[in-house]
Amino acid sequence: MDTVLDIEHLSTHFNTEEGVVRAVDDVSLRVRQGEIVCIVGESGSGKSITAMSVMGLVEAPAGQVVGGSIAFRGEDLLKLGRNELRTVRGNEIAMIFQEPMTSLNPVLRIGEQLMEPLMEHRKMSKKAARKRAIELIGEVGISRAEQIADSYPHELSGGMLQRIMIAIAISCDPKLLIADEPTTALDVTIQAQILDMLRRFKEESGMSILLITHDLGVVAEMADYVVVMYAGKVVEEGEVVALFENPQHPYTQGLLKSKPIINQRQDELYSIPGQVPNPLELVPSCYFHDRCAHCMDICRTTEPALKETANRQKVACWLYEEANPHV
Amino acid sequence: MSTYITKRILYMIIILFAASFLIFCLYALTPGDFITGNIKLTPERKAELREIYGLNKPVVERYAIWMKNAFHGDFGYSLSQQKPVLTLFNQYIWNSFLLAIVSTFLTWLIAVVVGVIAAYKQYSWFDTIVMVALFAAMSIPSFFIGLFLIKIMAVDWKWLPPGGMLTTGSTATGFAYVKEVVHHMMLPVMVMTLLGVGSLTRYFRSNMIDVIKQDYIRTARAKGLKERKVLFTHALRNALLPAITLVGFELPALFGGSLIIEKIFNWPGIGQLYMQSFGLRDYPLLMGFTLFIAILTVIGTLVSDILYHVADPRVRL
Amino acid sequence: MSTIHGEGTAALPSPKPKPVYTSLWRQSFRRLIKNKLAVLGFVVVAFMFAACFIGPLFSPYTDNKINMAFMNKAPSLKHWLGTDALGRDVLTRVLQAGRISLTVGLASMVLSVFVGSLLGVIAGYYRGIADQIIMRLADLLLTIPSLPLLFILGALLSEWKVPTEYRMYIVMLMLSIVGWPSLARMVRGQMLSLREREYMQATVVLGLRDRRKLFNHLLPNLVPLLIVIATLNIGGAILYESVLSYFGLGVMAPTPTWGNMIDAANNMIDFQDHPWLWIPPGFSIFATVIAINIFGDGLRDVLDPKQKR
Amino acid sequence: MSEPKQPLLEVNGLKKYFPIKSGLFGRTTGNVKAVDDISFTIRQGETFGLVGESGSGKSTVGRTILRLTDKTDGKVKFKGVDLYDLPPQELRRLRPKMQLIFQDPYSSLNPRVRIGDAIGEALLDHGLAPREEIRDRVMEVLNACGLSSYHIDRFPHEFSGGQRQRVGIARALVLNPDLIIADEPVSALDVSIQAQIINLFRKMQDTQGLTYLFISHDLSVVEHLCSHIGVMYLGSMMETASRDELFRNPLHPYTRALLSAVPIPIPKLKRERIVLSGELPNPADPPSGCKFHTRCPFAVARCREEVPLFRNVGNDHSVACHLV
Repeated sequence: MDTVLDIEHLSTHFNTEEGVVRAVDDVSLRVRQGEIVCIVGESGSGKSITAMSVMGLVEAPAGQVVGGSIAFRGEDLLKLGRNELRTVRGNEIAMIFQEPMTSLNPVLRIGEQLMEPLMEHRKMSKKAARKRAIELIGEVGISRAEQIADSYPHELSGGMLQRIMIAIAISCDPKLLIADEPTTALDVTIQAQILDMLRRFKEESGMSILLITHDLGVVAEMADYVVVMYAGKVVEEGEVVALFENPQHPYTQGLLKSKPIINQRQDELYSIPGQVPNPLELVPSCYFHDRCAHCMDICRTTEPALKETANRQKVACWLYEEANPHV
Repeated sequence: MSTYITKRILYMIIILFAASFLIFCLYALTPGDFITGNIKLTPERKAELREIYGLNKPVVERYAIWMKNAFHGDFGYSLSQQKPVLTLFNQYIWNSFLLAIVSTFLTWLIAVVVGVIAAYKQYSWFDTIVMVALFAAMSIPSFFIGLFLIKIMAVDWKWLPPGGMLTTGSTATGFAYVKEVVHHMMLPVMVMTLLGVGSLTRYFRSNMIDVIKQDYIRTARAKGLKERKVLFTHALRNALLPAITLVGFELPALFGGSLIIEKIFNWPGIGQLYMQSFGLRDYPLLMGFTLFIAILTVIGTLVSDILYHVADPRVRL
Repeated sequence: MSTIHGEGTAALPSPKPKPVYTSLWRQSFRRLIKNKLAVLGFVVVAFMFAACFIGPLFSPYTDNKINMAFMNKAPSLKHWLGTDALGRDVLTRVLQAGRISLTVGLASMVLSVFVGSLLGVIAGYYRGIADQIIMRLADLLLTIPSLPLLFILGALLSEWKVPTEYRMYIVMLMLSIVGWPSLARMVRGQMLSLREREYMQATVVLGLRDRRKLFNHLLPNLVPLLIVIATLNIGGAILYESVLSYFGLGVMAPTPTWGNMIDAANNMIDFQDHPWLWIPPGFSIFATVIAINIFGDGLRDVLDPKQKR
Repeated sequence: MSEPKQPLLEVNGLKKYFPIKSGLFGRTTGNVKAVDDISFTIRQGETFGLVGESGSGKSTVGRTILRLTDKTDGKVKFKGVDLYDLPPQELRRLRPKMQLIFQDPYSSLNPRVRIGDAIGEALLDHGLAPREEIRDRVMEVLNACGLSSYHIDRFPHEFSGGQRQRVGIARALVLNPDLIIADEPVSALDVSIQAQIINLFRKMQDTQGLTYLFISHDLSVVEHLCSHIGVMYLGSMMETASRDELFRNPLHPYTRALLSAVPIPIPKLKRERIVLSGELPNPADPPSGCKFHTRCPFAVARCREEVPLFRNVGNDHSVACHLV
């Protein structure tokens, strides 16, 4: 399989009043063609900022990509000029967001918003763009497409708006779709529809999807490959079945155990103690050490590197470090 | 929609009645009137005139008469000018309107352009300078800046005429007339624009800053649209929308502000007429003017409401 | 892998306890002093107050004495801002006038904020008939244009021959009559929005007493807005006072205010040839009000970020 | 099975309609029937889970029970007393016995009140503890909720979301309530924090014998925590049963669809799925007959015309569906 997106050592920092937040800290990941890669993590893990960095949408001047490379089909996006990047955005890489209700412009009609990327990237005429826009509305499973094209966002439900967002995203046949928590704001029954649709489009067009979510259920349903992030770092990655069956990092293990599962009742849930560290107070260490049941001395002082442990499964944890005398 | 408007209009009428009564009482309360103040009249003549103008009747009765006449389009008779108030209004108001229209146009133009740029470059030095300049514009007493500019630009440098609408004794017609009026308008328009531009620009700037942070702007950028398009199609429309309501509020404010500006620049408008009549205690005129602004205020509020609902698709019918 | 059993939550290894518990007030203050422009504004306001209230004490020309030998002198080393037609030192007069102008601005702010917030709180908290009456009254007053209203009130003062030394107090009153309605409206709006906050619903569920709801929960959240409004209101009041006094309807000579000093400009000769008589008071107004506005805006940024306008 | 316990909360035919103002804001043209004739009973010590998607009216049920908004019709009995019959002062005195835990731990704490005061003030106002003991009581409850005594003088903004939710729970628990209504208490929290809070709910029930009305959209959380479950759709109750019964034998097509739509964190799991078509209908204009018929894969003509009765089908299992 070809690599579509190859992120190497990406670091994105934010300057805040209290100090520098290393939101994304030396993150590498790869998305191959036709593959769904999920980034899982809790709030503050840096998963969304990673996606924003790929799109070049990190809010300057506070946020800044400070290092690494983002190769999209062999070309480093970080080296592109503003205009060149713009021709990639919405064209070869498209993105959908968490809040469909606020992600569409309230004063423009649905049709206009769908036509924009077609006219921008495909140089379509207004008429052709409108025709294609109406087709697209049909393709994402909305009936009465003409009528919907002429309506405003507030007239549609959240689920419909997310379909429209998907229609906008796939309008230029992107090679990569980045979906940032696309179903978090939606009800479960609508979530199921949207996930089905994303999978179908992937199958039909062969595009790759980088799916960002906090929901392990969604990951299990969608992903081919999973990247687990914690406090701006990748702590574990691997193919979905292997990772769910044999999680190696204590954080991944805890996360999987702490989620209640339907029809698998437990008396008490496992829970990871404590909370995510303050991003301003991080010192070189395993950032998970103060919540970890296996914390060793070395974990408090030295950062573990991401090492391959099994076929395509990598983990950043001192427990698996062969050189580590404590194991 | 129609029930709402009916309700609003009804409330508006009640408020107007109350306001008119209050206005009437205020002026009626003031001891001394045009006749008392006129030293040329004998006491007998004064009493006679009072009788004629109904000034010796009780306040409520005089109010009733005033209102009754007002409904017939008769807002009273100016004692000092010996003309019906309405005629005088018609004679002066268009001059005021000219100033108002031109300065409003300039104010909005400057406010939108500067507000958008400042918002886009938030926290830059340009933005900081603009902000301080806007505060300055909001902090000058209108009469003082008027006097100051007359002193500098008209008296010292002799660039512009110090006041009036035409040069004294001018008989210019046609294009020459227009030119002369424009020349005389410059200073008052400058001052009126300066006074209005501060709050309006700040309003646009903060609207625009809010809008730029919205999710749909991020979407527009993610679509790969040109930055110009993101700003002017996606952001500006949303930022301008709430400003539409201001149109209604601008109306009364403009004529209200004309009192000082027209007085300072000796501009033959309705505000100057008011100030003149004020010295002479010409109550029918004063009441007429005050009521006129009150009516504009009420109508302006209503218009704002309606405009807002017409313009925003989210609340449109 | 072993599992620690799920109880791990009880004793949270919380981050080290911070030394001070920072209230929002302290936080706001820290952010305010980082805003250089706002600090500058505050310094200028403080300077104006200090100059006007303390300055004249150090002036050799305090006593309003008429000195015919020094009539209408241009600014010099001896008289920094020159002298007026009666030979009085203009700088000293500007500072003395500032006392009155600042006092009037401050006092009428206090009055209108007191009346406006009291009525606004009553209307917004108790709703019902009180709300109706207060807001209708506010609507009514807002319908009547404020300048003509102030003018006619000013004229009343003259007709009733109110002694000049009392006029200052009545001007304060007049300005608060014009000022309170919009204030009450703002406060009421804020109260209505605060009432709907979830933490206010929590006070209902907890069954707290009305007094506690109002004084411990609502008012502390209203005060920031009030501080901002009050600050900006002083500037507005100073401007209005100057207009009134300039037109001879506010505080009148011999009590000097910045507004009635600019009255000198109504005299053609003084206007053209003795600009030091009327330009300094104008600039004093300008400097004070702009400083207040900038400081008030800085306050708004830290105290009430949502109410930008 | 032990003998049936005392009912603590009885909700009978509860209705809450919100008027729709026409177009702009003129007259009332219709009603959003947020809660439309809901009945259920919660017995002492039970945890009743109220499940539904957005717009189902589940949160409104909780708020109407607590009289945070007025009901349109129906009865709410707490310990046999109809709450809507109580005069304000008596209601206020009863309030400590029924507490609410909010969804959003950020907006439910007053930013200008120290958490010690936020927790202790109700004790003071109801005279439940002498003034000098209040601080101790607050520290005690803070510790019980997994916070530390030294947190007592801090302000809400100094806490993380999970910690704030603990404060919210402590604020309710300090009053020794009989009933706690929890409105989506964990849905704003991260997974690892969710588990902590769910365990805390459990622990408190065990130690204090609490009764919960647990409102949530997350079936897996509800299954974990609740002994009885009610499923709502568009303001109506579709199905109620004990947890075991409901998960073993879901009868209503909506319940079944809901269950099958929850993503399960087991990759490549093959399971039968009922995918619902379409969107939630406009609650201001709900479908005729069975409200679910527009999305129901099994709907027949009768469902369009006739409102199904909510009836007990045995085993304390009630359902509103013609096909059962």
